[in-house]
Amino acid sequence: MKLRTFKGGIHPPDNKHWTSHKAIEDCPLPDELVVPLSQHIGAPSVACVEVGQHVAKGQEIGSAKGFVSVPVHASTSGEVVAIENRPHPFGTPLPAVVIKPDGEDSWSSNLQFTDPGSLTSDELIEKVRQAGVVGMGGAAFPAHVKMSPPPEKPIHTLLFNGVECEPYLTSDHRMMLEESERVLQGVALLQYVYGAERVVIGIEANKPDAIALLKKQCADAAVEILPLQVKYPQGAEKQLIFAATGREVPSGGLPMDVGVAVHNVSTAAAVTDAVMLGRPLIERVCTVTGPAIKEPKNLRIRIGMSLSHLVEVCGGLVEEPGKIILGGPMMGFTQVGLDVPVIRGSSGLLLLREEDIANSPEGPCIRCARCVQACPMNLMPTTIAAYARRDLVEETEEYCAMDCIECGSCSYVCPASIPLVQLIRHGKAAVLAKKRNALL
Amino acid sequence: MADLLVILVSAIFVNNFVLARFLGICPFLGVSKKVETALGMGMAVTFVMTVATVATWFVQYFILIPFGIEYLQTIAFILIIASLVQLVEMVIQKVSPVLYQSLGIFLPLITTNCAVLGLAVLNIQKDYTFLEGIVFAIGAALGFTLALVLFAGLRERLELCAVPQSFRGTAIALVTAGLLSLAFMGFAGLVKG
Amino acid sequence: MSQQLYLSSSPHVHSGETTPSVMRAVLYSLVPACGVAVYFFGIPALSVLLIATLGCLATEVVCQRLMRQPVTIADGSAAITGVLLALNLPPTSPWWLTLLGAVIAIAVGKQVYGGLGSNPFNPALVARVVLLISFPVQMTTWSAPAPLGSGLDLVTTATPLGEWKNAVMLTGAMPAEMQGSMAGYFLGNMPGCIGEVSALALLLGAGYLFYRRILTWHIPATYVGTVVLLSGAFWLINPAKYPNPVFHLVTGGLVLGAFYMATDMVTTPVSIRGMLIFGVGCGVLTVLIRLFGGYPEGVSFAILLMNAATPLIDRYTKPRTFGTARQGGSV
Amino acid sequence: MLAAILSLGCIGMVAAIALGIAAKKFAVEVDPRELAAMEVLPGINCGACGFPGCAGYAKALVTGKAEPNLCPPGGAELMTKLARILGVEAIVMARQTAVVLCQGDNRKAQLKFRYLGLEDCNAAQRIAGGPKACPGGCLGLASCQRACPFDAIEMTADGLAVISREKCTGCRKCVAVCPRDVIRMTPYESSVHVMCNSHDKGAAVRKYCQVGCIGCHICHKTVPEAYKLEDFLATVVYEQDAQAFEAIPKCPTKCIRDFNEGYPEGSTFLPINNDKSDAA
Repeated sequence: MKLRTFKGGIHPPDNKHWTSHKAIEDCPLPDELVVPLSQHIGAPSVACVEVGQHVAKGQEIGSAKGFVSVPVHASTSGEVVAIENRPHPFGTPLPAVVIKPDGEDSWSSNLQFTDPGSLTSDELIEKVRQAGVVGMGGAAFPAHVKMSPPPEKPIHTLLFNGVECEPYLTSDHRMMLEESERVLQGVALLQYVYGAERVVIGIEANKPDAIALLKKQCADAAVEILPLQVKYPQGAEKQLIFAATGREVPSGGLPMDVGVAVHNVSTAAAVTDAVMLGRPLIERVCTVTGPAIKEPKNLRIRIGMSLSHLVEVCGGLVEEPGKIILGGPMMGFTQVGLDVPVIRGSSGLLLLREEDIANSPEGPCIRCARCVQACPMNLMPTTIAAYARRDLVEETEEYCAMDCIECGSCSYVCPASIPLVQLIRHGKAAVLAKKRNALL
Repeated sequence: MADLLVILVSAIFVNNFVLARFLGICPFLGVSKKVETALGMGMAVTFVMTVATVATWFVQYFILIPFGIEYLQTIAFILIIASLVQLVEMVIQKVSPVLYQSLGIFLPLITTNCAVLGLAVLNIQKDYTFLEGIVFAIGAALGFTLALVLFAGLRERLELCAVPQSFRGTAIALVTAGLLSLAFMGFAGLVKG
Repeated sequence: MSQQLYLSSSPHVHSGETTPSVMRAVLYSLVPACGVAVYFFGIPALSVLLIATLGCLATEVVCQRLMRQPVTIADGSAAITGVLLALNLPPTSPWWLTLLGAVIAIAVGKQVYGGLGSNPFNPALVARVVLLISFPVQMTTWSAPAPLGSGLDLVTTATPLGEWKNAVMLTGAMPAEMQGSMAGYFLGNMPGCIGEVSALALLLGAGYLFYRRILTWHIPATYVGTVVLLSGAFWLINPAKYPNPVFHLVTGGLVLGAFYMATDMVTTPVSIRGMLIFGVGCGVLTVLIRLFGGYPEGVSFAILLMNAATPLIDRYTKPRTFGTARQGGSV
Repeated sequence: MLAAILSLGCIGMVAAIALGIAAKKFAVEVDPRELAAMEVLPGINCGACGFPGCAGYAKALVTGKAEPNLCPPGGAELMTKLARILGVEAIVMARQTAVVLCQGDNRKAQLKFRYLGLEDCNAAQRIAGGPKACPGGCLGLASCQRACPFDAIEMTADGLAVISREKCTGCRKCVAVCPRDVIRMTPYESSVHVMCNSHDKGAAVRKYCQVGCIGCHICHKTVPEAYKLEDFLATVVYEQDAQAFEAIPKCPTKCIRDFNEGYPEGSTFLPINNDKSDAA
C-alpha cells in the first residue's frame, strides 16, 4: 500500500543514524542554570522570585502574563543568583532567572499526584497551564490555548505528531520508544479533554520500531497508528493534517477550522506529567548532534542548561563549529554562541563544521521550477521572492506569501542558492507592516 | 466563409499589424508596461478600428467615389478617425475613470494612429466588401491586442530582470519587439493574405 | 570565537545541486548527439560545434567585461547555448555564419537582458532564426551524411521535410518515394541540422537528464504528443498529401526541440499547468507551420512564439495555493 | 472642386456636432486647481505627505484635507506655489535633513558574527539582531540607499551609509526603512551631530566601537546648553546648538562631527563651506 503524504516536499539526507539507536541519557546538572522568562509564543512571563531566594525544583519563578502565556519554573533546587538579561536563543539578550543549583535537586512540596478521573476537562486544562506546557515540536505555542477551542469549532480528530521529519533529530523517536507509556497516557488525557472521535498518531515510516511498539501497545485502544511516507516537511501541521485526514486547513485558518487538533508526542508526555504528577515542564529530550560533536547523544536536559554544557556532556567538540543551530537544519535558528541556554522548544542542538555550511554564492534565478515543485503549500517561491526583493508589497501578497510555512524546501533545492525563505519572510514582514499601517 | 477566415487569420498572425506591417508602434511601446492596461488599450483599439472601418467604408463608397474626389481619401479619413477617437475618449472618461487614467495620454495617440488609418486605407486598396472589411478590422485589432498583450507580459517579466542600466526602458523594449517580430515571421506563408 | 560563527536564516542545509552542476549535466547529455553528428558529417560538423561554443564563450566574456560585470562563463550556460546553436545549424555552414550566430545568441539573445535567467527568448533559437531570415541560402543548404571512413564527400541535397514541402508545393501530393527510411532517419542517416539528425542520440542524452531529474516529462511529452495527435489527424484525413506522424517525429528538429530547446528552464513556464500549455502550444504551432507555413521546419518558430507567451502563461497558471478553494468547489 | 469642398465640409460639420453633443453629455468635472497642483508637484510619488502619491496629495489639497506644507521634496519653493494655486497663506516648513548618526564602519566597529544571506538591513536585523555588535550602529547593507528616491545616500567601502545634506529632501523614506533607528531627521541649519546611536554603557561601547559615544559628559560640560545626555548617549540639542562646535575637539572618541567641515571617513560627498568663524 502506498503510504499517505502530501504534494510537494523534498528528501534531504536524514542523518538520523547518528543518534536514533542511542538511548536517552540524563544530563548531569551544571553549576549554573539560566532560565529565560520568554520561552514560548505569546507574552513573556514576569519574574516572581527575588535574587538570593532559595527555590525548589518545579517552583514557579516567572508568572504568566495574559491568556496566551505560561508560567516558568525552576529546573532544579537552588539559589537565585541573578535576574538579568542573558543571551537567549532568539538572538538578543532577554530577561532570565539565574539559578545556582544546591545539588539536592529536591522537588517543591506543593506538587502532588492527582487522579485524572476526578478532574473536569477545565481543571485538567488549568493544570496543563500551571505546568507551563507548550508545544514541544519547536514553535512552543502554549498548549492550554490550543486545548481550549471555541465551542463552535468542535474537534473530531485529535492528531499526534510523531513524524519528526527534520533531519538529524531523534528526540521524539526516542521518546516514543522509551517512554511510550507516558506518551499514550497523555494521548488518552488529551482525548478526554477534546472529546475527539478519532485519535491518530502519525509517524514517518523511517521509524519502524516506534510504529511497531506503539501499534502493539494500542492494540486494544481506539488509537490509530498511521505510518507516513518519508518526506520533508511531513511533520508540518497542515501537511500532517492533509496526510491523515485528506482535509486542507484553509488559507489563514487554524487546524480547528477543519475540526482537527495537533500536538507533538513529547507534548503529550509533558501533559501526563503535568496532570498525573503535577510536575511542570522543566526538562525535555534534546538531540545533540552534528559533525562537530564528538559523541552525538539524545539527552534528557533541564531547561536553562547552557549549550556549552550539553556539548561537554557529549564529549566536546571535534573542531570549532561554523554554525550552531537550535532545532533542526531546515527550520532551526542559528545561535551567536554556546553561552545560550536551552528552552522548552529546543528539540535539538546541531553543530556544523565550517565545511558543512551551504555557502555557495547567490546566482540569478534560472527559473528551473524546482522550488515550485518542492513547495508543500503549492506556492511559487521564486516569484514571491522576486517581488519581495523589490518591495512590491501588493504583488507579494497576491502570490500568497502569507501562506508560506517557511519550511525551507525551496531554498534547499534552489540551484542558484537564492535565499528564498529569507526573501519571503522579508516580504511577509512588509505585507504585515502595510496591513498595520492600513489600520492606523 | 472560408475567405473570411483567411482574412481573419492573416490579419491576426501572418500580417500582424504591429509585428509584420510595423503599424501602430507608438501605442505598442507606450501602453505595454502592464498587461491590464495593454488589454484595455487593445479593447479601445478594437472598438475604434471597427467603427472607423465602418465609417470610412461608407465615406469612401458613398461620398468620395460618387463625387470623384478619391484624392481626398487621406485627409477625409484622418478627420473621421480623429473625431471618433475624441468621442471614445470622452465616453471612457465618463464611464470608466480607471481605464481612462491608465490609458492616459495614449488615447489621443490613436487619433493619429497609423494603424487605424492604415487599416482604413488597406481596406479600400484590397477592394474588400463591407463584411470583409469588418472582419479585416476585427482581425487587425485582435492581432494588435495579441501583440500588445504578449509584449506587455514580456515587459512585466523584464521589470524583474537585471537588465543592464543602459538598456533599461525603451531600449530593451525595442530589442524585444524585434525578437517578437522575428518569431512572428514563422507564420509567413501560412495563408495567402 | 563567536565572531567566527556563521549565522543565517533557515534552512541550513542544501541539496548540493547548483546552477553549474545542472549546466554540466546538460552538456554531458549532449555528447552522444554531437558524437553522432561528427560521425555522419565529419570535420565540418566538428568545426561548427567548436566555433559556435568558443564564439559564445568569447562573446559572453566580452559583453560582461564591457558592462563591468563579473564574468560567469564558468557556469556553463554560454557553452550550452553554443552547443545548441551548433546543433541548430547545417553542417556546411561557413565559419563566419556560425560565429555571427554565436555573437547574436549571446549578445542580443542573452546579455542585453542582463545575462543568465533574464532572457525571455531561447538565445540559440534567436540566433538560428536571425540567421535563417538573413542568410536563407547558407542556412538551407543541406548535405547528405557522409559517415566517417566512408570516403564520401558532403553532397548537397534536401532535408526530408524540405523534400516533402517542395513536392506538396509543386504537385499537391506526397513525393512518390522519399530518399531515406524511417529507421535511417531515427538513427540519424538523413540530411539536416547537425543536431537534428539522430533522434536516438538525443533521446539517450535526454534519458540521462530525466535520470538526473533535470528534465521533467511535462513539456517534452505534451509537445511530442500534440504533434503526433495533430499530424495523425491530418494524415488520417488525407494520407496522400500529409506525411504520417512517425515521419514528423523522426525528421527535422522535433526531438531536439522538444527535449532540449523547449525545455530551456529560463524561457519556459514554471508551473506544471503552464508547462503543459506550453508543450501543447509548441506542438500545435509546429504542425501548423510544417504543414501550411512557408518554412519546411516550424520547431524554432513555434518555440520562440511560445517563449513570448511564457510570461502570460505563468501569470494565468498560478498553482492553487494549499488551503484555498478549488475553482468551483470548496476546500 | 465645389463637390470636394462641400463634402469635406459636411463630414467636418457632422463630426463637430457629434463631438459637441458628446462633450455636453459625457462632461467630467475636474477642479482646475487639482491639475495645476499636479503640474507643480514633483511627481515622484514618495508618499512623504501621507497621501497615496502626488495625485492623491493634489486631490487632498483642493478638497481642503491637506495643508500645502506637507511635501518635503518640493521644499519652500513648492509650498509658495501651491499656496498661490490654492489661494491660501503658506506656512513654511523648516527644511529638514536626514543624518546617519553612526561612524562605526566595518573597520571601526566590531561584528558579533559572520552573516550569510540577503544583503538587506531588515533581513539581517531578524537574524539575532544583526551582525554588528553595537545594537544601534549602521548595519551597512544599503537598505536606506535603495529606498532613497533622490540618490542622496552612498555606502562607503567599509559599509557605512552617508547621506548628502544637499541632495536630501527630507522625505523620511530612509528613516522608515532603517531597522536600527540610526537615521534621524535634523534641522538643515544644524551641521554638528553626535555620531552615535548606542545606549550602552561607555565600557561596553569601547569594547565594540572605536568611535562610539561613551557618555563621558565632556561635551555637555563644555557647552551645557547644546548637549544633553540620556542613557550614556550624548545628543545635540538642535534648538540651541550655535556653540555646539566648540565641543568637537574635546570629544575623546572623536564622535562629534561638523558636516560643514567634512563628511565621515570614506564618503565622497564634499561639505559646502560656509565659514563658522565669521558667524561666531
